[in-house]
Amino acid sequence: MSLLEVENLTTYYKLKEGYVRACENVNLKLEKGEALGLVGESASGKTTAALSLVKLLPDNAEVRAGKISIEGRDISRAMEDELRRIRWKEIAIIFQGAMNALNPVRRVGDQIVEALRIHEKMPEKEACLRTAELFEQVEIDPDRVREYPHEFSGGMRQRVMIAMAVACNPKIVIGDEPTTALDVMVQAQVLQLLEKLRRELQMGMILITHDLSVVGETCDRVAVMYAGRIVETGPTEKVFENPAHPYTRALIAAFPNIEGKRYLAQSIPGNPPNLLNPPAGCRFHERCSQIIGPCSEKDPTAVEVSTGHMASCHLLGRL
Amino acid sequence: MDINNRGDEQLELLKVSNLEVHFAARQGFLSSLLNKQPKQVRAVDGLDFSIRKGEILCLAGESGSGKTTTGKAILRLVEPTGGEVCFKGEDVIAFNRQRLRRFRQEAQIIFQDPYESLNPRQTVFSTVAEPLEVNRICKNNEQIEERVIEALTDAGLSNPQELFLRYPHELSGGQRQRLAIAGALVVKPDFIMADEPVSMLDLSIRAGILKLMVDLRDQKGISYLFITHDLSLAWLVSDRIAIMYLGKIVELGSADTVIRQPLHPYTRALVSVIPVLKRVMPSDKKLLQGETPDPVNIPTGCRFHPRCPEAQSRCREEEPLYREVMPGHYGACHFI
Amino acid sequence: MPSSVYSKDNLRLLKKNLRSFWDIYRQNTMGLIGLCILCFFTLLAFLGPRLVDVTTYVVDGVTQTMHPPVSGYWLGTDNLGRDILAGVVIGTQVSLLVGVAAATISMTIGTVIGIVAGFYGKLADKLLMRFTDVFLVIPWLPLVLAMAALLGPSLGNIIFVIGITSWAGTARIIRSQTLSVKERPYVERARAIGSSGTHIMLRHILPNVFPLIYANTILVAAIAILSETTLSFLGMGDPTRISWGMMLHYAYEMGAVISRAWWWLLPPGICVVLVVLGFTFIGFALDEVLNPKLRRRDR
Amino acid sequence: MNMRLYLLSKFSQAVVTIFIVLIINFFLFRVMPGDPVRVLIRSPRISAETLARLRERFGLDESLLTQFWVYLRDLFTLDLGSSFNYRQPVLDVILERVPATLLLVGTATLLSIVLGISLGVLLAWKRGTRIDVGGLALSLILYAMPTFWVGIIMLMVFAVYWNIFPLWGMGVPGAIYQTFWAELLSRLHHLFLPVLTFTLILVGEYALIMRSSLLEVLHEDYMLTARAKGVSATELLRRHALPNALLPMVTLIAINLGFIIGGAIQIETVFSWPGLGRLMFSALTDRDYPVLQGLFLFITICVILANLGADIIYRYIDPRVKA
Amino acid sequence: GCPAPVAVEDERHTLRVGAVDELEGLNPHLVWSMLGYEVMLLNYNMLITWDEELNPAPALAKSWSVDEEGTLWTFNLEEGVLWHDGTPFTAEDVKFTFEYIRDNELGYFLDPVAGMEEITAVDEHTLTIKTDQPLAWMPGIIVPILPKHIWAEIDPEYAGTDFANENPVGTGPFQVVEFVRGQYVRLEANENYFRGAPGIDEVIFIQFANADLMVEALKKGDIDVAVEVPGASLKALEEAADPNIVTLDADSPSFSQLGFNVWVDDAESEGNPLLLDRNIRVAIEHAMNRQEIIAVAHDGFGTPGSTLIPPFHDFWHFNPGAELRAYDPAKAAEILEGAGYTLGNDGIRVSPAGEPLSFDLIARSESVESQQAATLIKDMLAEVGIEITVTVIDEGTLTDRLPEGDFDMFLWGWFTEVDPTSILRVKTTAELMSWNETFYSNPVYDELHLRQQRTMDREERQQLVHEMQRIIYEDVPYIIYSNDPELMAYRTDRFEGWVRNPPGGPVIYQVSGSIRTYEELRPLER
Ligand SMILES: Nc1ncnc2c1ncn2[C@@H]1O[C@H](COP(=O)(O)OP(=O)(O)OP(=O)(O)O)[C@@H](O)[C@H]1O
Ligand SMILES: Nc1ncnc2c1ncn2[C@@H]1O[C@H](COP(=O)(O)OP(=O)(O)OP(=O)(O)O)[C@@H](O)[C@H]1O
Ligand SMILES: [Mg+2]
Ligand SMILES: [Mg+2]
Repeated sequence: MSLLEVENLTTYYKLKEGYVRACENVNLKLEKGEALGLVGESASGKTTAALSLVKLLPDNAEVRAGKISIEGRDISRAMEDELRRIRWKEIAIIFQGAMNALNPVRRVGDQIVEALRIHEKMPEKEACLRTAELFEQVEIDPDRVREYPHEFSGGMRQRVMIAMAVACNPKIVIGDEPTTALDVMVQAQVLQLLEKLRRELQMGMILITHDLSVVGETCDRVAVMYAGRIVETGPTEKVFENPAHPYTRALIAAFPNIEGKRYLAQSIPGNPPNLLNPPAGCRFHERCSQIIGPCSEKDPTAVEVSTGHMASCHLLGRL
Repeated sequence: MDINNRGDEQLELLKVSNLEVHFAARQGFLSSLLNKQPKQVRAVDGLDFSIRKGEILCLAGESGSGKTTTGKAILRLVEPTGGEVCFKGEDVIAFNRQRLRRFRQEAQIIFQDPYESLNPRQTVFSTVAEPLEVNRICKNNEQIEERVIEALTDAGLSNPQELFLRYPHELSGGQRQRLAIAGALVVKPDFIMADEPVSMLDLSIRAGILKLMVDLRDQKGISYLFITHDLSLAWLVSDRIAIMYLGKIVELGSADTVIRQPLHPYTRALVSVIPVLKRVMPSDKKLLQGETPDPVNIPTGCRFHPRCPEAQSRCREEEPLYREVMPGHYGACHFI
Repeated sequence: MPSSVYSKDNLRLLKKNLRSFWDIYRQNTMGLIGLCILCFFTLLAFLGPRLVDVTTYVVDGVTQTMHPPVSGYWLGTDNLGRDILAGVVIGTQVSLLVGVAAATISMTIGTVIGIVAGFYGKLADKLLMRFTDVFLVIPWLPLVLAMAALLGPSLGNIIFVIGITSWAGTARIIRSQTLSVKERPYVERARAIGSSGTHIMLRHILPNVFPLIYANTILVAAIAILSETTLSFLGMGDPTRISWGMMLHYAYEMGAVISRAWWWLLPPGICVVLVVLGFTFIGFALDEVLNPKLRRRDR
Repeated sequence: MNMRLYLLSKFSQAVVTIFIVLIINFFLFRVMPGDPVRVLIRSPRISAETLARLRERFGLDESLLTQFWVYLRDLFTLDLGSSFNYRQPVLDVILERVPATLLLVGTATLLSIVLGISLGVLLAWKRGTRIDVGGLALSLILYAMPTFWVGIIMLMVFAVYWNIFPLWGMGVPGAIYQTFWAELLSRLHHLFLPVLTFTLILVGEYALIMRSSLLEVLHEDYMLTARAKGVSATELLRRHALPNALLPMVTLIAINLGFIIGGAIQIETVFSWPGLGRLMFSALTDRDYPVLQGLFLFITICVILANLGADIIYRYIDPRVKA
Repeated sequence: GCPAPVAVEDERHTLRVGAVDELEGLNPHLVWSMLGYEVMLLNYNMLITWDEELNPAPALAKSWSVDEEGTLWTFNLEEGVLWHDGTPFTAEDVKFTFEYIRDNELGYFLDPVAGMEEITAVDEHTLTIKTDQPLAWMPGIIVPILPKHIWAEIDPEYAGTDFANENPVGTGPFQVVEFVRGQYVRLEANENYFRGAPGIDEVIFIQFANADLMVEALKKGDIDVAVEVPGASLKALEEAADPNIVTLDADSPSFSQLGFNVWVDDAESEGNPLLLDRNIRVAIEHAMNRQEIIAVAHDGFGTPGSTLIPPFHDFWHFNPGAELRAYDPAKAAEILEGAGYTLGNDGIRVSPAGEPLSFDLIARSESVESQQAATLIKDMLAEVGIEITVTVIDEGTLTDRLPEGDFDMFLWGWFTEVDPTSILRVKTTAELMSWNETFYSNPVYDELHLRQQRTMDREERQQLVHEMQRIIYEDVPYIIYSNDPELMAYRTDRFEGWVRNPPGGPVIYQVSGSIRTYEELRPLER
């Protein structure tokens, strides 16, 4: 029984022009203590997938299908009340851009205390102590609990978010681009902190990013998303060393690797498809250099390339 | 494509010496009355470097280290408070209005965010044609059109006429950045300052833009000041890299040497955290504590000493000299 | 190859812009309602005098005075036996004229001050904004009343006074938008290619604050119409022109309230409410359509 | 910038604004038509000497600049001149009317703020529903109605047709009440219609602003964080959304004071409420310039001070503002 | 519906008077509104008052006599009169009052005392006044008598400008005890009033912002009498025929006129010089339908006017009879045609020099009636080819513009005093730039004016006064289009004893200061 299992998750956004197929047939699996990286270009549906897990979607979103279970318990039909209990206690989320993710007019400490009081039913005093403890854990001076978000730098704010996320010892932490917009150095610091906490607390973690290297350095397994679909999943090393999907291959090739040769790769021609009106068949086929007959007609099915390494490409079926 | 060190040693296009840009810290009228000495943001605090003809010099460093300010000061988009900028042997700071106008055609600029750097209410055509119109470069409309088409084609946009009447929001990210480049190319500049030109673009599109820039250098001999905080990118495209910390260059050298054999402890730390596509032992990362301090209160002595893992007492008191450590490789640290 | 982007394609561009604007605007119910209301009143202003016999708005000494609505006098008569329906129709022109003209004046002043202050900054900004602040805090109605009394009651003066006193809000909004547009890289780029300040203001800043100006002008027009009504009611209106405000003024002065002459009080008032509502709806809709991301934050 | 400096700078800004208002105030009324002395005396049968003497007495023979200087000097001793109409110090005339206006404006403002905010919150919370659409339409209609017109309609309906509220005034003139309760009842009875009208006029705008302010806040990322934390809906509103959404209201309410004064003029006129608004109106028709000038200044300074207050409160309640 | 909770009625009998004026203050030198004057009349007394025939009647002066030359007047004053503060009233007070006003040029009351050469308090209750010449209007010195012991302390300059006189001490039947600015003024009966304590306990004048509210208050019984009732409301009241309400269309010595700018000084006058041609003025009068103006603009209240002194003062009024320039547009056109003003293409006549007959007509923003009249006149004159542009300005501005000659025509009116002198003086050359707003100047008229003032014989004086009116009518600086009544209404269910003085006149706000109603009102026994 996996910690988290997602099957066929499909979420659309309703617009006047039609439906944005932001996330289709997404299958994910997360084991206890494992880190899963979800990579993809912008607008590939990463955030949508993550928010669908805890039903924090915008008003115009519709979850069309999908089964989500935590430790075997199906939560896809949970009501708002139950979801509220699940949120944070079982699945916590660290959002992109902590500046906006923290309430600007409330003290940072209070915002953590709030979570503790809701879920752990802790009395005020105890919650405060625990907050100070958490601050120490994320390497911030505990005296700063009474400050406001604007008094913190970007990296510090992200640490506060992390402290808040782990406050209730959740089983799963979802990090939605937690390090984007941070300096490399600070990014490295934050990632290291996350890594440390994950080990200490044995949490499952889903790390959403468009930066391949972040996944490479911190995740056990990776899922690559393209235009609302997962095109390839597998253990990080396997996928990076031996990418099976042409998109993944191109992506990895485009990554500047200082350990390799100074070489400017070819970029992928064209643009990601419009999700309001995605192409039939494989969503990548318009930009793919190796198309064959069925690519533009049929959706490819996932094929196991090696153990735990799956990819959805018609070419693979051929092999 | 392999990229080798480029640039004619003899032909120094741009030379910057001891450049300083200090801003008066934002202050109310009253507090400026009360505090005799207004606080200063020392955004750029004494830079020396030069760019050769046909060279890409990369300015790298953390956020707030003064990269953008340096670039703008060179183009006189902010007024330097000290130092010299020589362009083709002429003192840019001393340019009068007319000469400055001409200079503005010789030196161009490309920004980070292709969404923000294009006027959303200007069509593709008028975006590119604007520099020509402003400077009255062309005699007639036909000539303008010719030049516009040429620039758009050079920037890798095929079928430029079809794009003429589009607005930026009707273009994709890559197209947009190409449009911005076309807007710079149209006046046939010798020098382009590119401020993080690809950091907002997806990985899959980035390479194309970078390649375009390099190609233009090769074909037209355009020199670049390439600003980025991404060292792997810097390494990839540039001939030489300068690493900035708090308004000063701490190290400057050819791209390969700076990345492969960094001298300065700061550079070493930066290089150690460059992302690679594999798991790295945490111990291999030389993580620095904290973030770049505020340029209002620059530490005494070596400005890096509070975060330096190798700091000694000397660093606290004495500011290290910026000197040529090895041929073509400059650094500012007491211990290199 | 198009012979010139400068000539025939401009028309194409305009058409395209209008079409895409209309495509979005069409989706906005509120905006459509507003547009319908305004169209109705504009038509009424121009065609009304042909459809309704406005010559019945005279004192003939024969028509029954203060008569409730009857056939022929669909909205009844006032204390002098004038047909109220005819009055309402005639009043439409004046009210719309005041709204549009005053809003134009106000917009022009506000835009110029806002852009100049925002663009040049420093001392110019400080001075202009202090000045604007003064106009913003001076209680508006007393100022307008005083100025109207000073200039004397004529339609031109009323338009002038309303226009000259209602620009402060516009100036502030335009200024803050200018400040933000000014910092955009494309303005920096314009500077980098050697554009002059005037060029930047006209080519880059103005087009980008224009959506705000549109929406704001429309909202100011609504306020101007309300203001004219209020001024007229308070006796500062132009007694030689019939506007809805003047009708209400006479109604109030001539005891319509006590005489329960609801037919005299309601129609002009409802017209004012409708027109103001129409303008406001359009203003809000434009704001939504043209400035989708615009966040209105005070200070 | 620290608080004291902030206060000082805001205060100095307010002083500069007041000074500009003083200049406008002085010169606007100097160019008003009419010879003040003639208005003062109202009898044309007056010898040239007497006229000259009066001119001298009021300093009207001096240069404008000197007059301005004298005007400033007098202001410092709270001397706003003397009413042409009432032959009383202007300040006394004004202060006499303040309580009436304060009662009316205060009650209505308080009521409308409370109601407007509640309505705005309700609409934002129910956004997109029928309640929202209806409430929005209602608010916009209230916003679009001329103040005086609402007053007139109220009068016609409640005081004429139904005859359940008095037509005018703040009380029965010259009445001597036997008990406190009788007086209170009579006062409330008179207060009801004007306050109702005023509240209606103001509530629409407050509701609109509150609604959009709250909607904006509801879309902020930190609201998502709070929801992700499992905060319940009511807590979300109370502890996260409202504190942020109320911030712009503080400034708005202060800025709106100028508008409220305009409303007061109309409402006091329609309901014969003996306050500042009616004083201003009658001063205008009687061309009682000293009173007009004084009122103008008085009201403007009140508005400026209210804005200053709002700035300070804003600074106090919004931790982000760093001036 | 449920009635408004009225203040609990105590035992006092309070007369509530509704007014639309705002009471400007209590200083007699500074009052100018009707209400202010009325309050002053109740608080103070004059030497004389007027009886039903508008002849002088005793007030503070019991009797009076004059010497042969008509320049030395002797007044015998009432004895035992006390000021409100209990101090006895003496001749010294009268002497002081007259001298105080005369020497300090104080406001309205200057005219009657200006010609007094010597004032002597012969004893406590006898006063003689020596005038520089015989004055026909004597003894009508309508000046409130002030207590010396209070006013002597007051700097005259202050008295004439700022003095609020908050606690006015007089000898009148009532004394102001409470004054709430803009709302009401309350006067309490003077128990020691020398003509006997009034029958009511107090009078409250309530100020309404709007005449309709006042009428409504009268209907509801919140007030007992309403003055300056608008015509339409009075009509409505008449129709409602409430048995407890009496409406009065009372005679009043006022009229409305159209004034022309006839200033001959071309350099100074900013009026249209065409109006200097009497033909045009005459034609305009012929073109004006007075009946219709009264019917429409004045709601039918009033009678067509003609000469300067209204028929109210029938002794002094001059009736032009057959000479009256009646409504006759054909004749108007004929006159214009005859004077060379031919019709242009646009229907507007032009002078031989080519100037169009196009004039401004100023109406007053305070008076809707004047605006309506102006609109009517505009239409009427258009019929005969004269174009009128109506402008509306406030009375204050108009007051300023008139002495500057900056107008063509305007509409305004006069309220005439009992004695004809003051209204006649209005058209004298001496009043140019002052009351004489039309810049009419005629030496013959001026001479007549001096003569009539000195003519002590009433019949002889009447001839002179008639001749003056004839001259004015002949020269047409004014077109007096209506004689206006005073419209008021009062309730009869609380008080009785309403006196109309003169018989066709009003019950309060009586001509030149009779306060008989207040003195004689008695509460009705219920
Ligand atoms: N509320 C919404 N209404 C309509 N479309 C939406 C909405 N939110 C997101 N989308 C669309 O859904 C698609 C997926 O968006 P999503 O935010 O999940 O992408 P992402 O992978 O997280 O991108 P990024 O890396 O930029 O954060 C995009 O095309 C986006 O435009
Ligand atoms: N106009 C200005 N006034 C005052 N301070 C400024 C101004 N412009 C820049 N600074 C300050 O100067 C410092 C350097 O800014 P600069 O933009 O050059 O940094 P950067 O290296 O480009 O950073 P980033 O990577 O974030 O773009 C910063 O601390 C910034 O706050
Ligand atoms: Mg995302
Ligand atoms: Mg930068």
